[in-house]
Amino acid sequence: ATTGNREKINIKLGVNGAEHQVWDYVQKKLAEENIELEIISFSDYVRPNLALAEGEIDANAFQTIAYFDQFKADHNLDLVSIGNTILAPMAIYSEKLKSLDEVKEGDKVALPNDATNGGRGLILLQSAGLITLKEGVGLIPTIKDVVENPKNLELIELAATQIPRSLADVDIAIINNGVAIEADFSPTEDSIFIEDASSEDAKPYINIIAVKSKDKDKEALKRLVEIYQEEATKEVIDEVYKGNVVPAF
Amino acid sequence: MIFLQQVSKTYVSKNQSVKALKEVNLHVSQGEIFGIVGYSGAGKSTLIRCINLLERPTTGKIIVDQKELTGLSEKELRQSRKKIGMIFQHFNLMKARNVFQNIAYPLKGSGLSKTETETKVLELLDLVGLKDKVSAYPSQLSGGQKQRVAIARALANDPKVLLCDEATSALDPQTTKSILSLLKQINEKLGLTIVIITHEMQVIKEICHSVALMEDGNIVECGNVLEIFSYPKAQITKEFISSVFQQGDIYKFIGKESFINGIEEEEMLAKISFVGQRAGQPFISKISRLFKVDASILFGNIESIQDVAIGSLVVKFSGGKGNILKSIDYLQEHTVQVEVIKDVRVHTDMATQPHGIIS
Amino acid sequence: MIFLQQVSKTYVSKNQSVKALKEVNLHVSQGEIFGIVGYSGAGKSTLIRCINLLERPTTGKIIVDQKELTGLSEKELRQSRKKIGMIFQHFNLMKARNVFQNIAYPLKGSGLSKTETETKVLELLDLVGLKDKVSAYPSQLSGGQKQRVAIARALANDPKVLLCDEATSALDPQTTKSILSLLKQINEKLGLTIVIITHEMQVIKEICHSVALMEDGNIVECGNVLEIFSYPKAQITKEFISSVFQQGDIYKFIGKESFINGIEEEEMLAKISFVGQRAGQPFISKISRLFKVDASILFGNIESIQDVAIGSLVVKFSGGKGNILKSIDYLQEHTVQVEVIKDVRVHTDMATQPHGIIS
Amino acid sequence: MLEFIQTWLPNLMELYPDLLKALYETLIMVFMAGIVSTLLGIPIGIALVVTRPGHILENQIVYQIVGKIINVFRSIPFIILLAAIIPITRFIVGTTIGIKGALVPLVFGATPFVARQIESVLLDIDSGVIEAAEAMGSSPFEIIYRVLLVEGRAGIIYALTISMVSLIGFSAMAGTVGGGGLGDFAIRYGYQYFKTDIMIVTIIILLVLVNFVQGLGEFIVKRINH
Amino acid sequence: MLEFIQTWLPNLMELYPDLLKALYETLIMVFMAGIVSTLLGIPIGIALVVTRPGHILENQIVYQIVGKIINVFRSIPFIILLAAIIPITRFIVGTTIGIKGALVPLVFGATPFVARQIESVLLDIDSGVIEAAEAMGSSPFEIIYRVLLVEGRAGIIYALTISMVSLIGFSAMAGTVGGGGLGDFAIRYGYQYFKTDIMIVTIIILLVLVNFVQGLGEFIVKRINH
Ligand SMILES: Nc1ncnc2c1ncn2[C@@H]1O[C@H](COP(=O)(O)OP(=O)(O)OP(=O)(O)O)[C@@H](O)[C@H]1O
Ligand SMILES: Nc1ncnc2c1ncn2[C@@H]1O[C@H](COP(=O)(O)OP(=O)(O)OP(=O)(O)O)[C@@H](O)[C@H]1O
Ligand SMILES: [Mg+2]
Ligand SMILES: [Mg+2]
Repeated sequence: ATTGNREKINIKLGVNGAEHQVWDYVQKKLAEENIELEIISFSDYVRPNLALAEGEIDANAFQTIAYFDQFKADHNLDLVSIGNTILAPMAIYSEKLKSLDEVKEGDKVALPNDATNGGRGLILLQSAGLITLKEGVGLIPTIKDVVENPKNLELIELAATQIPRSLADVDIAIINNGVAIEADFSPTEDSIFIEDASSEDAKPYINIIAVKSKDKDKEALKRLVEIYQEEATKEVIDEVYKGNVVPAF
Repeated sequence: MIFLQQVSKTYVSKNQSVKALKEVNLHVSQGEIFGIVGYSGAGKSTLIRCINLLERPTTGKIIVDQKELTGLSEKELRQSRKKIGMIFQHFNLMKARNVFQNIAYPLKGSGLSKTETETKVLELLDLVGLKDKVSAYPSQLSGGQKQRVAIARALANDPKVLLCDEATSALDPQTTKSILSLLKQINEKLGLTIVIITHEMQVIKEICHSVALMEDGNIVECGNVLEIFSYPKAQITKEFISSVFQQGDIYKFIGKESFINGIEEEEMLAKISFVGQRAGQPFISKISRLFKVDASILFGNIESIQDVAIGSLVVKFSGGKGNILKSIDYLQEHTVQVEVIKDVRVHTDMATQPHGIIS
Repeated sequence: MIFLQQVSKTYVSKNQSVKALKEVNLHVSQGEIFGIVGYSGAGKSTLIRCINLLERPTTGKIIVDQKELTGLSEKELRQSRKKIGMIFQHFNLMKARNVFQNIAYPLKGSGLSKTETETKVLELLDLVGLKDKVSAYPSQLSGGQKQRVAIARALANDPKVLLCDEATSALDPQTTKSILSLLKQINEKLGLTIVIITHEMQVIKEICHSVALMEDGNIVECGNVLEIFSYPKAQITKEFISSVFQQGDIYKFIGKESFINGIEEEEMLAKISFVGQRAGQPFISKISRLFKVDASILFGNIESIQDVAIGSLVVKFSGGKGNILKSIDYLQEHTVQVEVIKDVRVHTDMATQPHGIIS
Repeated sequence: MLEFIQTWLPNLMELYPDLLKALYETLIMVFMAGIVSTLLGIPIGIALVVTRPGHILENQIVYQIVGKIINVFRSIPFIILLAAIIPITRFIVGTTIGIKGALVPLVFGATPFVARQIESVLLDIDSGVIEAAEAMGSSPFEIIYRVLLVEGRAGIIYALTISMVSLIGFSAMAGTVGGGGLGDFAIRYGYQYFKTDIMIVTIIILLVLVNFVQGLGEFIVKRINH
Repeated sequence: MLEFIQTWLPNLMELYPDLLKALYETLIMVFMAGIVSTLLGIPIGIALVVTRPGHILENQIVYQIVGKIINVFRSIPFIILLAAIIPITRFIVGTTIGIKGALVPLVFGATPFVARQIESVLLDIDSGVIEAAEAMGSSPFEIIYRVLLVEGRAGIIYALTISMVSLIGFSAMAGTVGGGGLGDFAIRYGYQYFKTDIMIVTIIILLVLVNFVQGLGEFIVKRINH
């Protein structure tokens, strides 16, 4: 679907940073089709959705399905996902322990303090068998939803990017994928426990590209998704993330 | 021009309250130079600050130029204040403005053009002798220089009333004199009414028409300068006047051993006082010839207070008991007051044998 | 006690530099009360501030109590300063401390106990007449009250040297007198050396032993007070002295129409001056009898400067040409100076016929 | 040189244009928000002084209300403020993202700060001088304009210097709404992406900026204080 | 009452204990960091004043160095500061997380602020008074202790008030390292979890706190200024 002399179109895409290199590639490809992709970086997880709903940006790509659904419900927003991007498995790291078996009574656990990563971290702890969450709590639980904590772990909420820095002060830490990579960890190699990318459980954590419902058929946005989901992009993703992030399309 | 009616002012602070003014009444006529004297802490600054309502009196009315200031709106009060110049005890110059700008401050809005303002300011600076400091800042001025800038500023707006709180206290006698004659000149030419607080009786003597004496928040005596200097009533008035005649010294002088011993048998020490024309009479010559007495002047002062001579002398009479008594009678007949200080003839002193008033 | 050697001070600021002191030399002896007078801006404050090195002189040496302050370490300088009290022209009281605390400030570290400090402070407050203001803050004091607190503070540490920059300029004559006698008393009892800047010649006259006259950054005359008052040399000295004798007024007085007209044919107006013992002589009586002249005293002043009489009188002589001339000769023979002001007999005036010195 | 950069600042070459952009964004934000918050903060600071008891426009009500409002804005964490004033932001600049969207919250954050600083400067002006102006019949407006602001000008410059430096700090949070700027750049690359070389370079640039502002302020103060 | 809370503040009942805990954390952080940064900031502020040209301990080198260091800390965004001083934090309090871990960065953030505020207060003290103390033979230390700090005390209290209010703002960022506190609570529940009632209640509590600090400061100043 390449038409050479189309009128120049401008798309504003809100991101949360980590995927810049991949998006730079997409931006280049789109430019060839006279679509100008303007990437706007946000440093939190709230504004990109609100800005999208308010029409300040045309699309965003920073969140998981789980977070997106919850957010839409909470705010009653008319947004839809028009395509998957990647899956970045979250993992548990430790400086002191070699495996989760060594977790002792009262150990300190660091987990991200933002809603989306924090909730995901709790579910990860549950799948590691360390805690139990309230029945039917959904995809974004909070510490309040922990009903069983047999080892009396001390759950410490820190800014996601702070966790690698404070790793020495805790026993185990949950670090989301992007942060771990930036902090020079290789999630697949350095972690002591990692989300299973292929399991059903991981589905809600696939990242998506979101737009306003009325825009979902816009040609330029469609092209955006199409280009992202090309094989060539996959290679870029593999190259950039060295296998620590899995393309989810 | 200025009326204060039953004005009182009480400062209230945590630990105590100070009655700085106690139901003061005062009247200053148009074109008058009115002096206020009194001990430190008597309430002089408070009084003068009440006149332009910088200090709101606790009770009482203040009328300046037919307007009751205590009843005016803020705006009217400001209008009235523009015609009341004030020189502060602590100068209150603006540190961020230089001499020129300080003096030009009140001229803004007076409708003068820039060159007119400049001329005016330079003229004023010339009057107070500070032309070379036109662009100096207050921090670069000596105490007296600051005071002169404050004087120039107060005069800038051609006020009708000038309030001076110790306007010359930091100035040397020459500068004081030139400032005073400047004030007097403006007073005479333009009918400027001046209220002046001072502790220098010299200043009162030289330019004031009337004077009020304050003590402890009250005006204890008030009236024409000449009258008050000639016939003071209140104790404090006498003290202040004696300061200008330096008669406090008389008693110190007399108290000296050497001095007492200087008075011999058949001699007498007396203070003779006279006001006005009497000074022109050669009374010492007269009694010297008439009664063959010798009169040596030991100490004293004859001054002109606003062009009328007034004075007192401490004189040692010798020449025989009878002659001295006759001389004294002669003097008293000619309206010269005689007060005997020490009379060796009869071994009494002033306290037991008063002649005339004690001044 | 205090030596200033070739001390000069230049203030440099952006737009200009001011030579406030020009190679000044000064010596104040132990136990002396030394006065400094001069016009506003002459450099008096700068000079006194150089003595305790508050102002570092641009060049020159300063020696106080055998120590060259300009060569001391910071610490030694502080030690020396503790024995140099200072009273500032602008008081410089600490606003956050009340009267008691201000005076007690220098006593800290002097080894006094709390009750001793208290006794001392109350004693000082009593001396300056402010016992009732012990817990008032500077903002609640009148100008003169602030100055008295500053005086008490300067005396608190029993200094050896006291530097006073216009210490009594805001005080009424009575308070001034009591402060001066307090200073004199301490000076006599404890040998305190005092340097005092003032513009009141009265103050010099009353307590100073020596005096320096400053003009434009120079000391133009300096010496014993009595000598300088009797035989002033520099023009500025004469002006300052005349201020205390109020002789500036003489010429104003004489200038009046009424006055000139009062002088008739065969009369003469003259100023007669005398120093010391001469005052005790009944010279007017003498000439009145000897030469049959009448002498009316129109104006004048006879004072005691540190217990020596000194004075001058304006006298109108009448009684015939020859007699008057003989009288004058007689007076001059008896070391009384005579200066003819107006001589109606021969229609000349002072300027063309000077007798004696012009003072 | 190039070698040095490649060895010690491996990411700098690549991110160099972004760094320049961030510098530009910071300058714009600080400059614009600085001007606006100065223009708003000075009058508010003046109001806080002249309406207090015993001052030239004593007015207990205004004094209390202005003081309270200032406190409200100073006590709300910046990020919450940012969210809370979104409607105001959109109303004023038409958007809530980018530099424009960052400006409004920056102004809201900096103005109360400027106001309190100005207040504390003006409170120190000698009451005698104000009295002298009153005695000369100056109106409250004149006293503000020709006495307070003139006598306090050195202090005001100094206060504004402190405020501008704080504003540079505030602007770091502008990244939240996509305003960018050096602070956000440092946080992003230095804190979030662990690119220490970028962080250090950015901080050095920030330092130069802060020292420039501070130096400029002190220079002006020195010029004013003869 | 209960009904009112259930209707209008649906989340309050549930989060009530957490709110109390957050309040407690804020109080602890502000109190502790406040004390330490005051104790550090005052001497630094004094140093900035007394070493400047013409002052009692004139020392160009110290003045420049202290000034520059202060500027360094003031220009670094707080969150970067937090990361940059991790080794120092760990060295001083043994951990980088929790209230303890938040205290060190808070102190590093607030101290330069306090110092500049103190500086601007002390610069305003009448030079005549300092001169009087010098003339009385006071040592520089005595002048600092018995003149600057005494004459400036009203201004110092006021500056500390401003600083403490700013510190309350700073403490909102303590959440990053798990320090908690009201600011973090408001951000978390109000901003991230959209529990508006909690956000409003938290902000009100912050407001009360700020107004209390400000009021206390003004009360003390009034007591001091007779
Ligand atoms: N800091 C300064 N900067 C510039 N010039 C100054 C400074 N201080 C004083 N001067 C100037 O130096 C000269 C001498 O000042 P000084 O204060 O010593 O005078 P003074 O004799 O004490 O006068 P006064 O009797 O008026 O107090 C004056 O012309 C004054 O303007
Ligand atoms: N703000 C104030 N608060 C409390 N008391 C005050 C205040 N201002 C003045 N006083 C007191 O009121 C009295 C009168 O003060 P005022 O300043 O009028 O005296 P003054 O006659 O001008 O004295 P001076 O000649 O010393 O200047 C003094 O006892 C003083 O302590
Ligand atoms: Mg007074
Ligand atoms: Mg002087």
